[in-house]
Amino acid sequence: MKINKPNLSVTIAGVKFKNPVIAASGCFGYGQEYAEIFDINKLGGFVVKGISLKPQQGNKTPRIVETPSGMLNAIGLQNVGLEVFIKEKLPFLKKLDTNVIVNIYGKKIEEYAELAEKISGEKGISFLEVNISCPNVEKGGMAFGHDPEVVYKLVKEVKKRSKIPVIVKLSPNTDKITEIAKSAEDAGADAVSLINTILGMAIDIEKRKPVLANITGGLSGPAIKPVALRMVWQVAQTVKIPVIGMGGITDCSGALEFIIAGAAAVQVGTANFINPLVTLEVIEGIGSYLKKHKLRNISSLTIQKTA
Amino acid sequence: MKINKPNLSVTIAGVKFKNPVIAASGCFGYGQEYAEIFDINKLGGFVVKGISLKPQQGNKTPRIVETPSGMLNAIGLQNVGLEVFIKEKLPFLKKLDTNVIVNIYGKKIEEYAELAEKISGEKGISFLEVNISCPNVEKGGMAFGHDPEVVYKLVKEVKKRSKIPVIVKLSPNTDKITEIAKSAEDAGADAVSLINTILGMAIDIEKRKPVLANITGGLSGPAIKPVALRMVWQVAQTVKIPVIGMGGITDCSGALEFIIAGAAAVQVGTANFINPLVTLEVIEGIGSYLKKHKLRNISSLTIQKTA
Amino acid sequence: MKINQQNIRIIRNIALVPDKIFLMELESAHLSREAKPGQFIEVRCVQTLDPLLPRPFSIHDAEDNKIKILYQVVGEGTKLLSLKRPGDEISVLGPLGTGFSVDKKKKKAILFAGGMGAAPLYFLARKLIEKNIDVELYFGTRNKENLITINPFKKLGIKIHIASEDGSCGEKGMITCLLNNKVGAPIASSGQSIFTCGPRPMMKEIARWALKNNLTGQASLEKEMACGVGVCLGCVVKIKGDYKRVCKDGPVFDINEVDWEENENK
Amino acid sequence: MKINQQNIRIIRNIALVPDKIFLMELESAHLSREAKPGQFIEVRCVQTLDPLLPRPFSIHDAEDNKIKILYQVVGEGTKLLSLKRPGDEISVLGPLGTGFSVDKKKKKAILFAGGMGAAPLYFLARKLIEKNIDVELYFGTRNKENLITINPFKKLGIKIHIASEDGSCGEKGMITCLLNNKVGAPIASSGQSIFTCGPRPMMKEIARWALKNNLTGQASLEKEMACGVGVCLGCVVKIKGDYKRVCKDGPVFDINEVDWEENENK
Ligand SMILES: Cc1cc2nc3c(=O)[nH]c(=O)nc-3n(C[C@H](O)[C@H](O)[C@H](O)COP(=O)(O)OP(=O)(O)OC[C@H]3O[C@@H](n4cnc5c(N)ncnc54)[C@H](O)[C@@H]3O)c2cc1C
Ligand SMILES: Cc1cc2nc3c(=O)[nH]c(=O)nc-3n(C[C@H](O)[C@H](O)[C@H](O)COP(=O)(O)OP(=O)(O)OC[C@H]3O[C@@H](n4cnc5c(N)ncnc54)[C@H](O)[C@@H]3O)c2cc1C
Ligand SMILES: Cc1cc2nc3c(=O)[nH]c(=O)nc-3n(C[C@H](O)[C@H](O)[C@H](O)COP(=O)(O)O)c2cc1C
Ligand SMILES: Cc1cc2nc3c(=O)[nH]c(=O)nc-3n(C[C@H](O)[C@H](O)[C@H](O)COP(=O)(O)O)c2cc1C
Ligand code: FES
Ligand code: FES
Repeated sequence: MKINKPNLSVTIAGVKFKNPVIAASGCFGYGQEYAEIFDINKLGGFVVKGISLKPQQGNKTPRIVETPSGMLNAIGLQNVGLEVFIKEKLPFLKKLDTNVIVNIYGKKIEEYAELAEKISGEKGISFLEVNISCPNVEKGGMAFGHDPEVVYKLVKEVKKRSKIPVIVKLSPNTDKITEIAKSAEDAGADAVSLINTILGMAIDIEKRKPVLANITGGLSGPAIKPVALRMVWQVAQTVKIPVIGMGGITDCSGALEFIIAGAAAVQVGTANFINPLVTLEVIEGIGSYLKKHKLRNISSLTIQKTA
Repeated sequence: MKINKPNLSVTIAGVKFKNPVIAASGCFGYGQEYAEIFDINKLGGFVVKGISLKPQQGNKTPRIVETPSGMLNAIGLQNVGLEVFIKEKLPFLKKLDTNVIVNIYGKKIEEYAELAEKISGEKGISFLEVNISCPNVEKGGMAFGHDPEVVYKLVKEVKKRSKIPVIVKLSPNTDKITEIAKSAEDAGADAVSLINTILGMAIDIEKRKPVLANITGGLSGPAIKPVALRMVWQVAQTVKIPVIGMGGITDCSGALEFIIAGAAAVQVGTANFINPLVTLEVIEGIGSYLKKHKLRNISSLTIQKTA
Repeated sequence: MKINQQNIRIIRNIALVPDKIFLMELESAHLSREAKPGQFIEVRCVQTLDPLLPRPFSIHDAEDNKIKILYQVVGEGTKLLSLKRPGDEISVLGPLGTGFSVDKKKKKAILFAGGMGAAPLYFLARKLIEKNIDVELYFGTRNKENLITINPFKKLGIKIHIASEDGSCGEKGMITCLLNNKVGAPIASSGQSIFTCGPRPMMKEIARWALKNNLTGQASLEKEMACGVGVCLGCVVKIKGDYKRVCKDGPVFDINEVDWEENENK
Repeated sequence: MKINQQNIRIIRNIALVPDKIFLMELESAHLSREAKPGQFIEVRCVQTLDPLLPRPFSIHDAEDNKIKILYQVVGEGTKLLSLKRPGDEISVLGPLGTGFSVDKKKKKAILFAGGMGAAPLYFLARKLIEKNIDVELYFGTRNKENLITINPFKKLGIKIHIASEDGSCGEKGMITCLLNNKVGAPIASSGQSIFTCGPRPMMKEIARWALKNNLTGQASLEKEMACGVGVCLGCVVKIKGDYKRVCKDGPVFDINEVDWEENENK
């Protein structure tokens, strides 16, 4: 079998991606900054920073701290809000030749639903990605992502109001990751993506208090890859909808681990901060790997579900 | 205030430790190997490899794999079993001038209770440490550590049969870490220790299958420190019994983070593999820190519970 | 593209103060061409994954296909950097950020450097002089150890005022004392531009003095960073009540617009 | 204490085959004094936390307050090691493990080295000769690239048989062919000891041949390691049906007691 140019494209919920490499939310702004550094149209897609109905100031600083092979962030979802997003950010996004995914979050189900309706009414957006790691004010601040029933209701509502396919982004801070994924699937999610950051903390031993103004933050980066991979594997064994894997990918081999574990596509977050060209390198690396192993396409990589 | 020699000793459940530094279970064998490298009597204590009623072969290999700033292990609790432990390992342990803590695990509550009774009947052991990360065969293989009620029953039973104080070692693979800790406290645990390893996975992209024969394994080492610290902090805010913190400590400053977060003592696991003298360096470092900051003892380090 | 990610070669890495202050010279036609005073680069100290994040350093000078950084060893990353040798390659992203803006109408510039603040200000001083602007340097330091960082300014032949906390060089006291005493006080006039880089308390004092004297000026801020390009929102400071990104909107901000109180605790 | 954790100085780190095979010489009176053939050291390739675990390397030689390791670049750790320069310090734990045991009554020793198997066997060969035991080396390699690793054996003046998979040096074929063909076949007799280190399939073949010829022998095994001292139980292999630790009970085991089938998949 001779394969000159392996086919890197994947199709998720009827939407075609040039390749399975997507830049993750919160790690790629609204695309403009990295567009100054490389041609972002080469990506399979990217997810914009989480958008809420109203603009948010975010948390006090310090907001970030480095940890061994990782980092903690407590940005607090600072964002320009729906209105400014549509007016100021969307025009740039519409002109791109890659999949733009809009990450949304709210504190109530109705907020998510309203966001879904309004954003999906705009042109130039391929997917909504629903961030369910946020505290649910109606449920006393417990994160949406911890309760399969709430997730079901939330996704049902979002799906009802959205005109475009919906990815549900799962939080790893639960021992029910497969149940949550199943709830999302049952409620009609077109895909799930995981993992969001893992709740962590760092202490400044000189000041003898937490480093982050917010006390705790979300751990991301290569440190979490083994945990992310395990969860992606578990979820891929459980649901039939496509799974988008992420958490600690810094190179092609990390991306391949997720794909082999069952991910239809991958997202790259923190690694952009270390090397803005990482996504391109991953795309190229996957191509070479397929070629070397004489594989025709991405999906032929996945190991059997029963393995 | 002049402090020449800061007091590093701590007392947990009436048992005095020379210093708050304990080598963690599974990372220090039965003490003999590291005794060939340094004077292990300098430690606050050490925890022996988990003991079960019957000897266990453990998992197939590969059992370990390195990950960014961490490692996965799936040893499968290979151990010599209770009888051989008492006959062959205990005589060495009895002669030591440091706290020996015996880590136990079973697949049923009764197994734990029997272990507790028999081991605590022997001389030379300061504590039992009950590993509740193990699959509970009576509950369909779900880990003991995921169910507050089961933990309550387990600890109650162990406490009833043990003649020495009991530490309950918590699994991080739960979203109810504080509830589990509270259950252990309510059932009479003398202390809790955390965290055990976080469930993770790695894939060999050339073979296209999981690296570990067991598919998944436990993540340990510096990568997990932020998560461990967050959980220790949460648990220290919740329970009144002493908390023994661990997860990714590789130096004095990491140990201090846990102590500041509320740990009465710390355990050091994976770091022994990188530097067998790490525990001594941590002990020394804590001494220098107290001196530099003119602090009299360990407990004065802890930040307020309400912080 | 103006911002580049490249592996570049270290030409020199000299200890100005052993184990403490280093001057590194790097080979890069791109950075040398594109860099503006006040901009910075992000440098990976290792190719492995710990320490993970790149470290930001001001561009100390840029000329002839080379750039320089002047840095102090404060932690693990800078320690690792200090061990690099000529010929080694390091991964560098830049030039980044919005640098100093120069108003050619103001014929005099006063530079206030504290500690390692000389790093970005030297490149600025050189460019100001090229534009025929008269430059004067106020330098504050804890002790005379840092004094070596102003040697290049001396070669520019500009007027230099020095204050040291321990009195080991120049006037004894904070640099801000020079603002009010006879020897050091700069003449406040609207024909002047003020530029400063240094510890936050120092810059805050200078801001207060500038405000009182109705002067405008620019301050270069520092903040812990991840991406360095404006996407992570990790490095924000309050500017006129809003969070702005030090890495993209700054690091140089209008000295009177920085909310100095808010950012006190870094 | 016999096992030491130390920072030791690199005396030399020479590429025998550029970017591939290196010989490193380290300064350590302790290791030089204590090391026995077949033992190994654990080396940290960085002082930072990634890669985290130390890497095991056989002691290739030990003499005059120095030890040598002979290593091949296969991944990140060995790559980092290959970049070290004379004067650099690295953190080393050792000597570790149970080495070869020498039966002085057996007056002839046959060494089978495959690939990098020469690493521990050279030190053994030297010690055997010191004990007036006659040494013969069988060396198998994929191509002639590795051939350089047997140069030190040549200097010992011993008899050497070579087989290469691509025929570029010695006989064409696996080293195990030499066991049966006229040119290479060692005369099986009870006066001989067998020692082997190399790829598992090769050692398995040798074990089969030894068993058939009623010979005893010792094999040095490899297995991924963490602690290197016997506490983590990560490096076990099946020996007579039980899991034994390569790092502590081995790396050298009785060739007939290793469960070669069980350990096939490393
Ligand atoms: C735009 C910008 C330009 C800079 N230019 C220079 C320069 O020209 N020369 C120079 O010596 N230093 C400069 N710095 C500071 C330099 O980036 C830090 O000293 C360096 O990142 C510390 O890395 P480390 O690993 O050695 O220390 P770490 O171990 O990471 O930290 C040691 C100490 O430094 C502090 N620190 C860490 N990162 C930063 C940071 N990004 N900003 C401020 N403090 C930090 C930490 O809070 C800690 O107290 C600049 C910082 C910024 C943001
Ligand atoms: C007791 C012992 C003695 C050894 N002596 C030598 C020697 O003298 N010279 C030499 O070149 N090599 C020796 N090795 C092998 C050497 O330890 C590995 O090649 C090295 O650890 C690889 O590290 P890396 O980071 O470069 O590769 P990695 O990126 O860690 O791995 C690259 C490849 O090497 C394999 N590998 C990793 N660690 C080990 C290991 N501990 N044992 C076997 N395979 C491994 C991996 O599975 C992978 O296929 C020895 C191994 C052991 C256990
Ligand atoms: C600075 C930062 C900001 C983030 N913001 C968001 C966000 O707004 N919405 C979201 O769903 N995830 C957010 N994430 C999570 C990432 O999208 C990703 O799930 C996580 O970082 C794990 O992937 P990584 O290890 O590749 O970074 C953020 C992560 C970081 C590091
Ligand atoms: C190889 C290995 C074996 C372990 N075995 C046990 C065990 O038998 N019982 C137990 O309670 N914990 C065991 N642990 C968990 C450690 O005691 C510790 O909780 C964990 O590794 C986190 O700490 P660390 O990051 O300092 O290693 C083991 C860990 C490792 C790495
Ligand atoms: S460092 Fe990421 S926005 Fe400034
Ligand atoms: S490497 Fe730990 S027991 Fe052998």
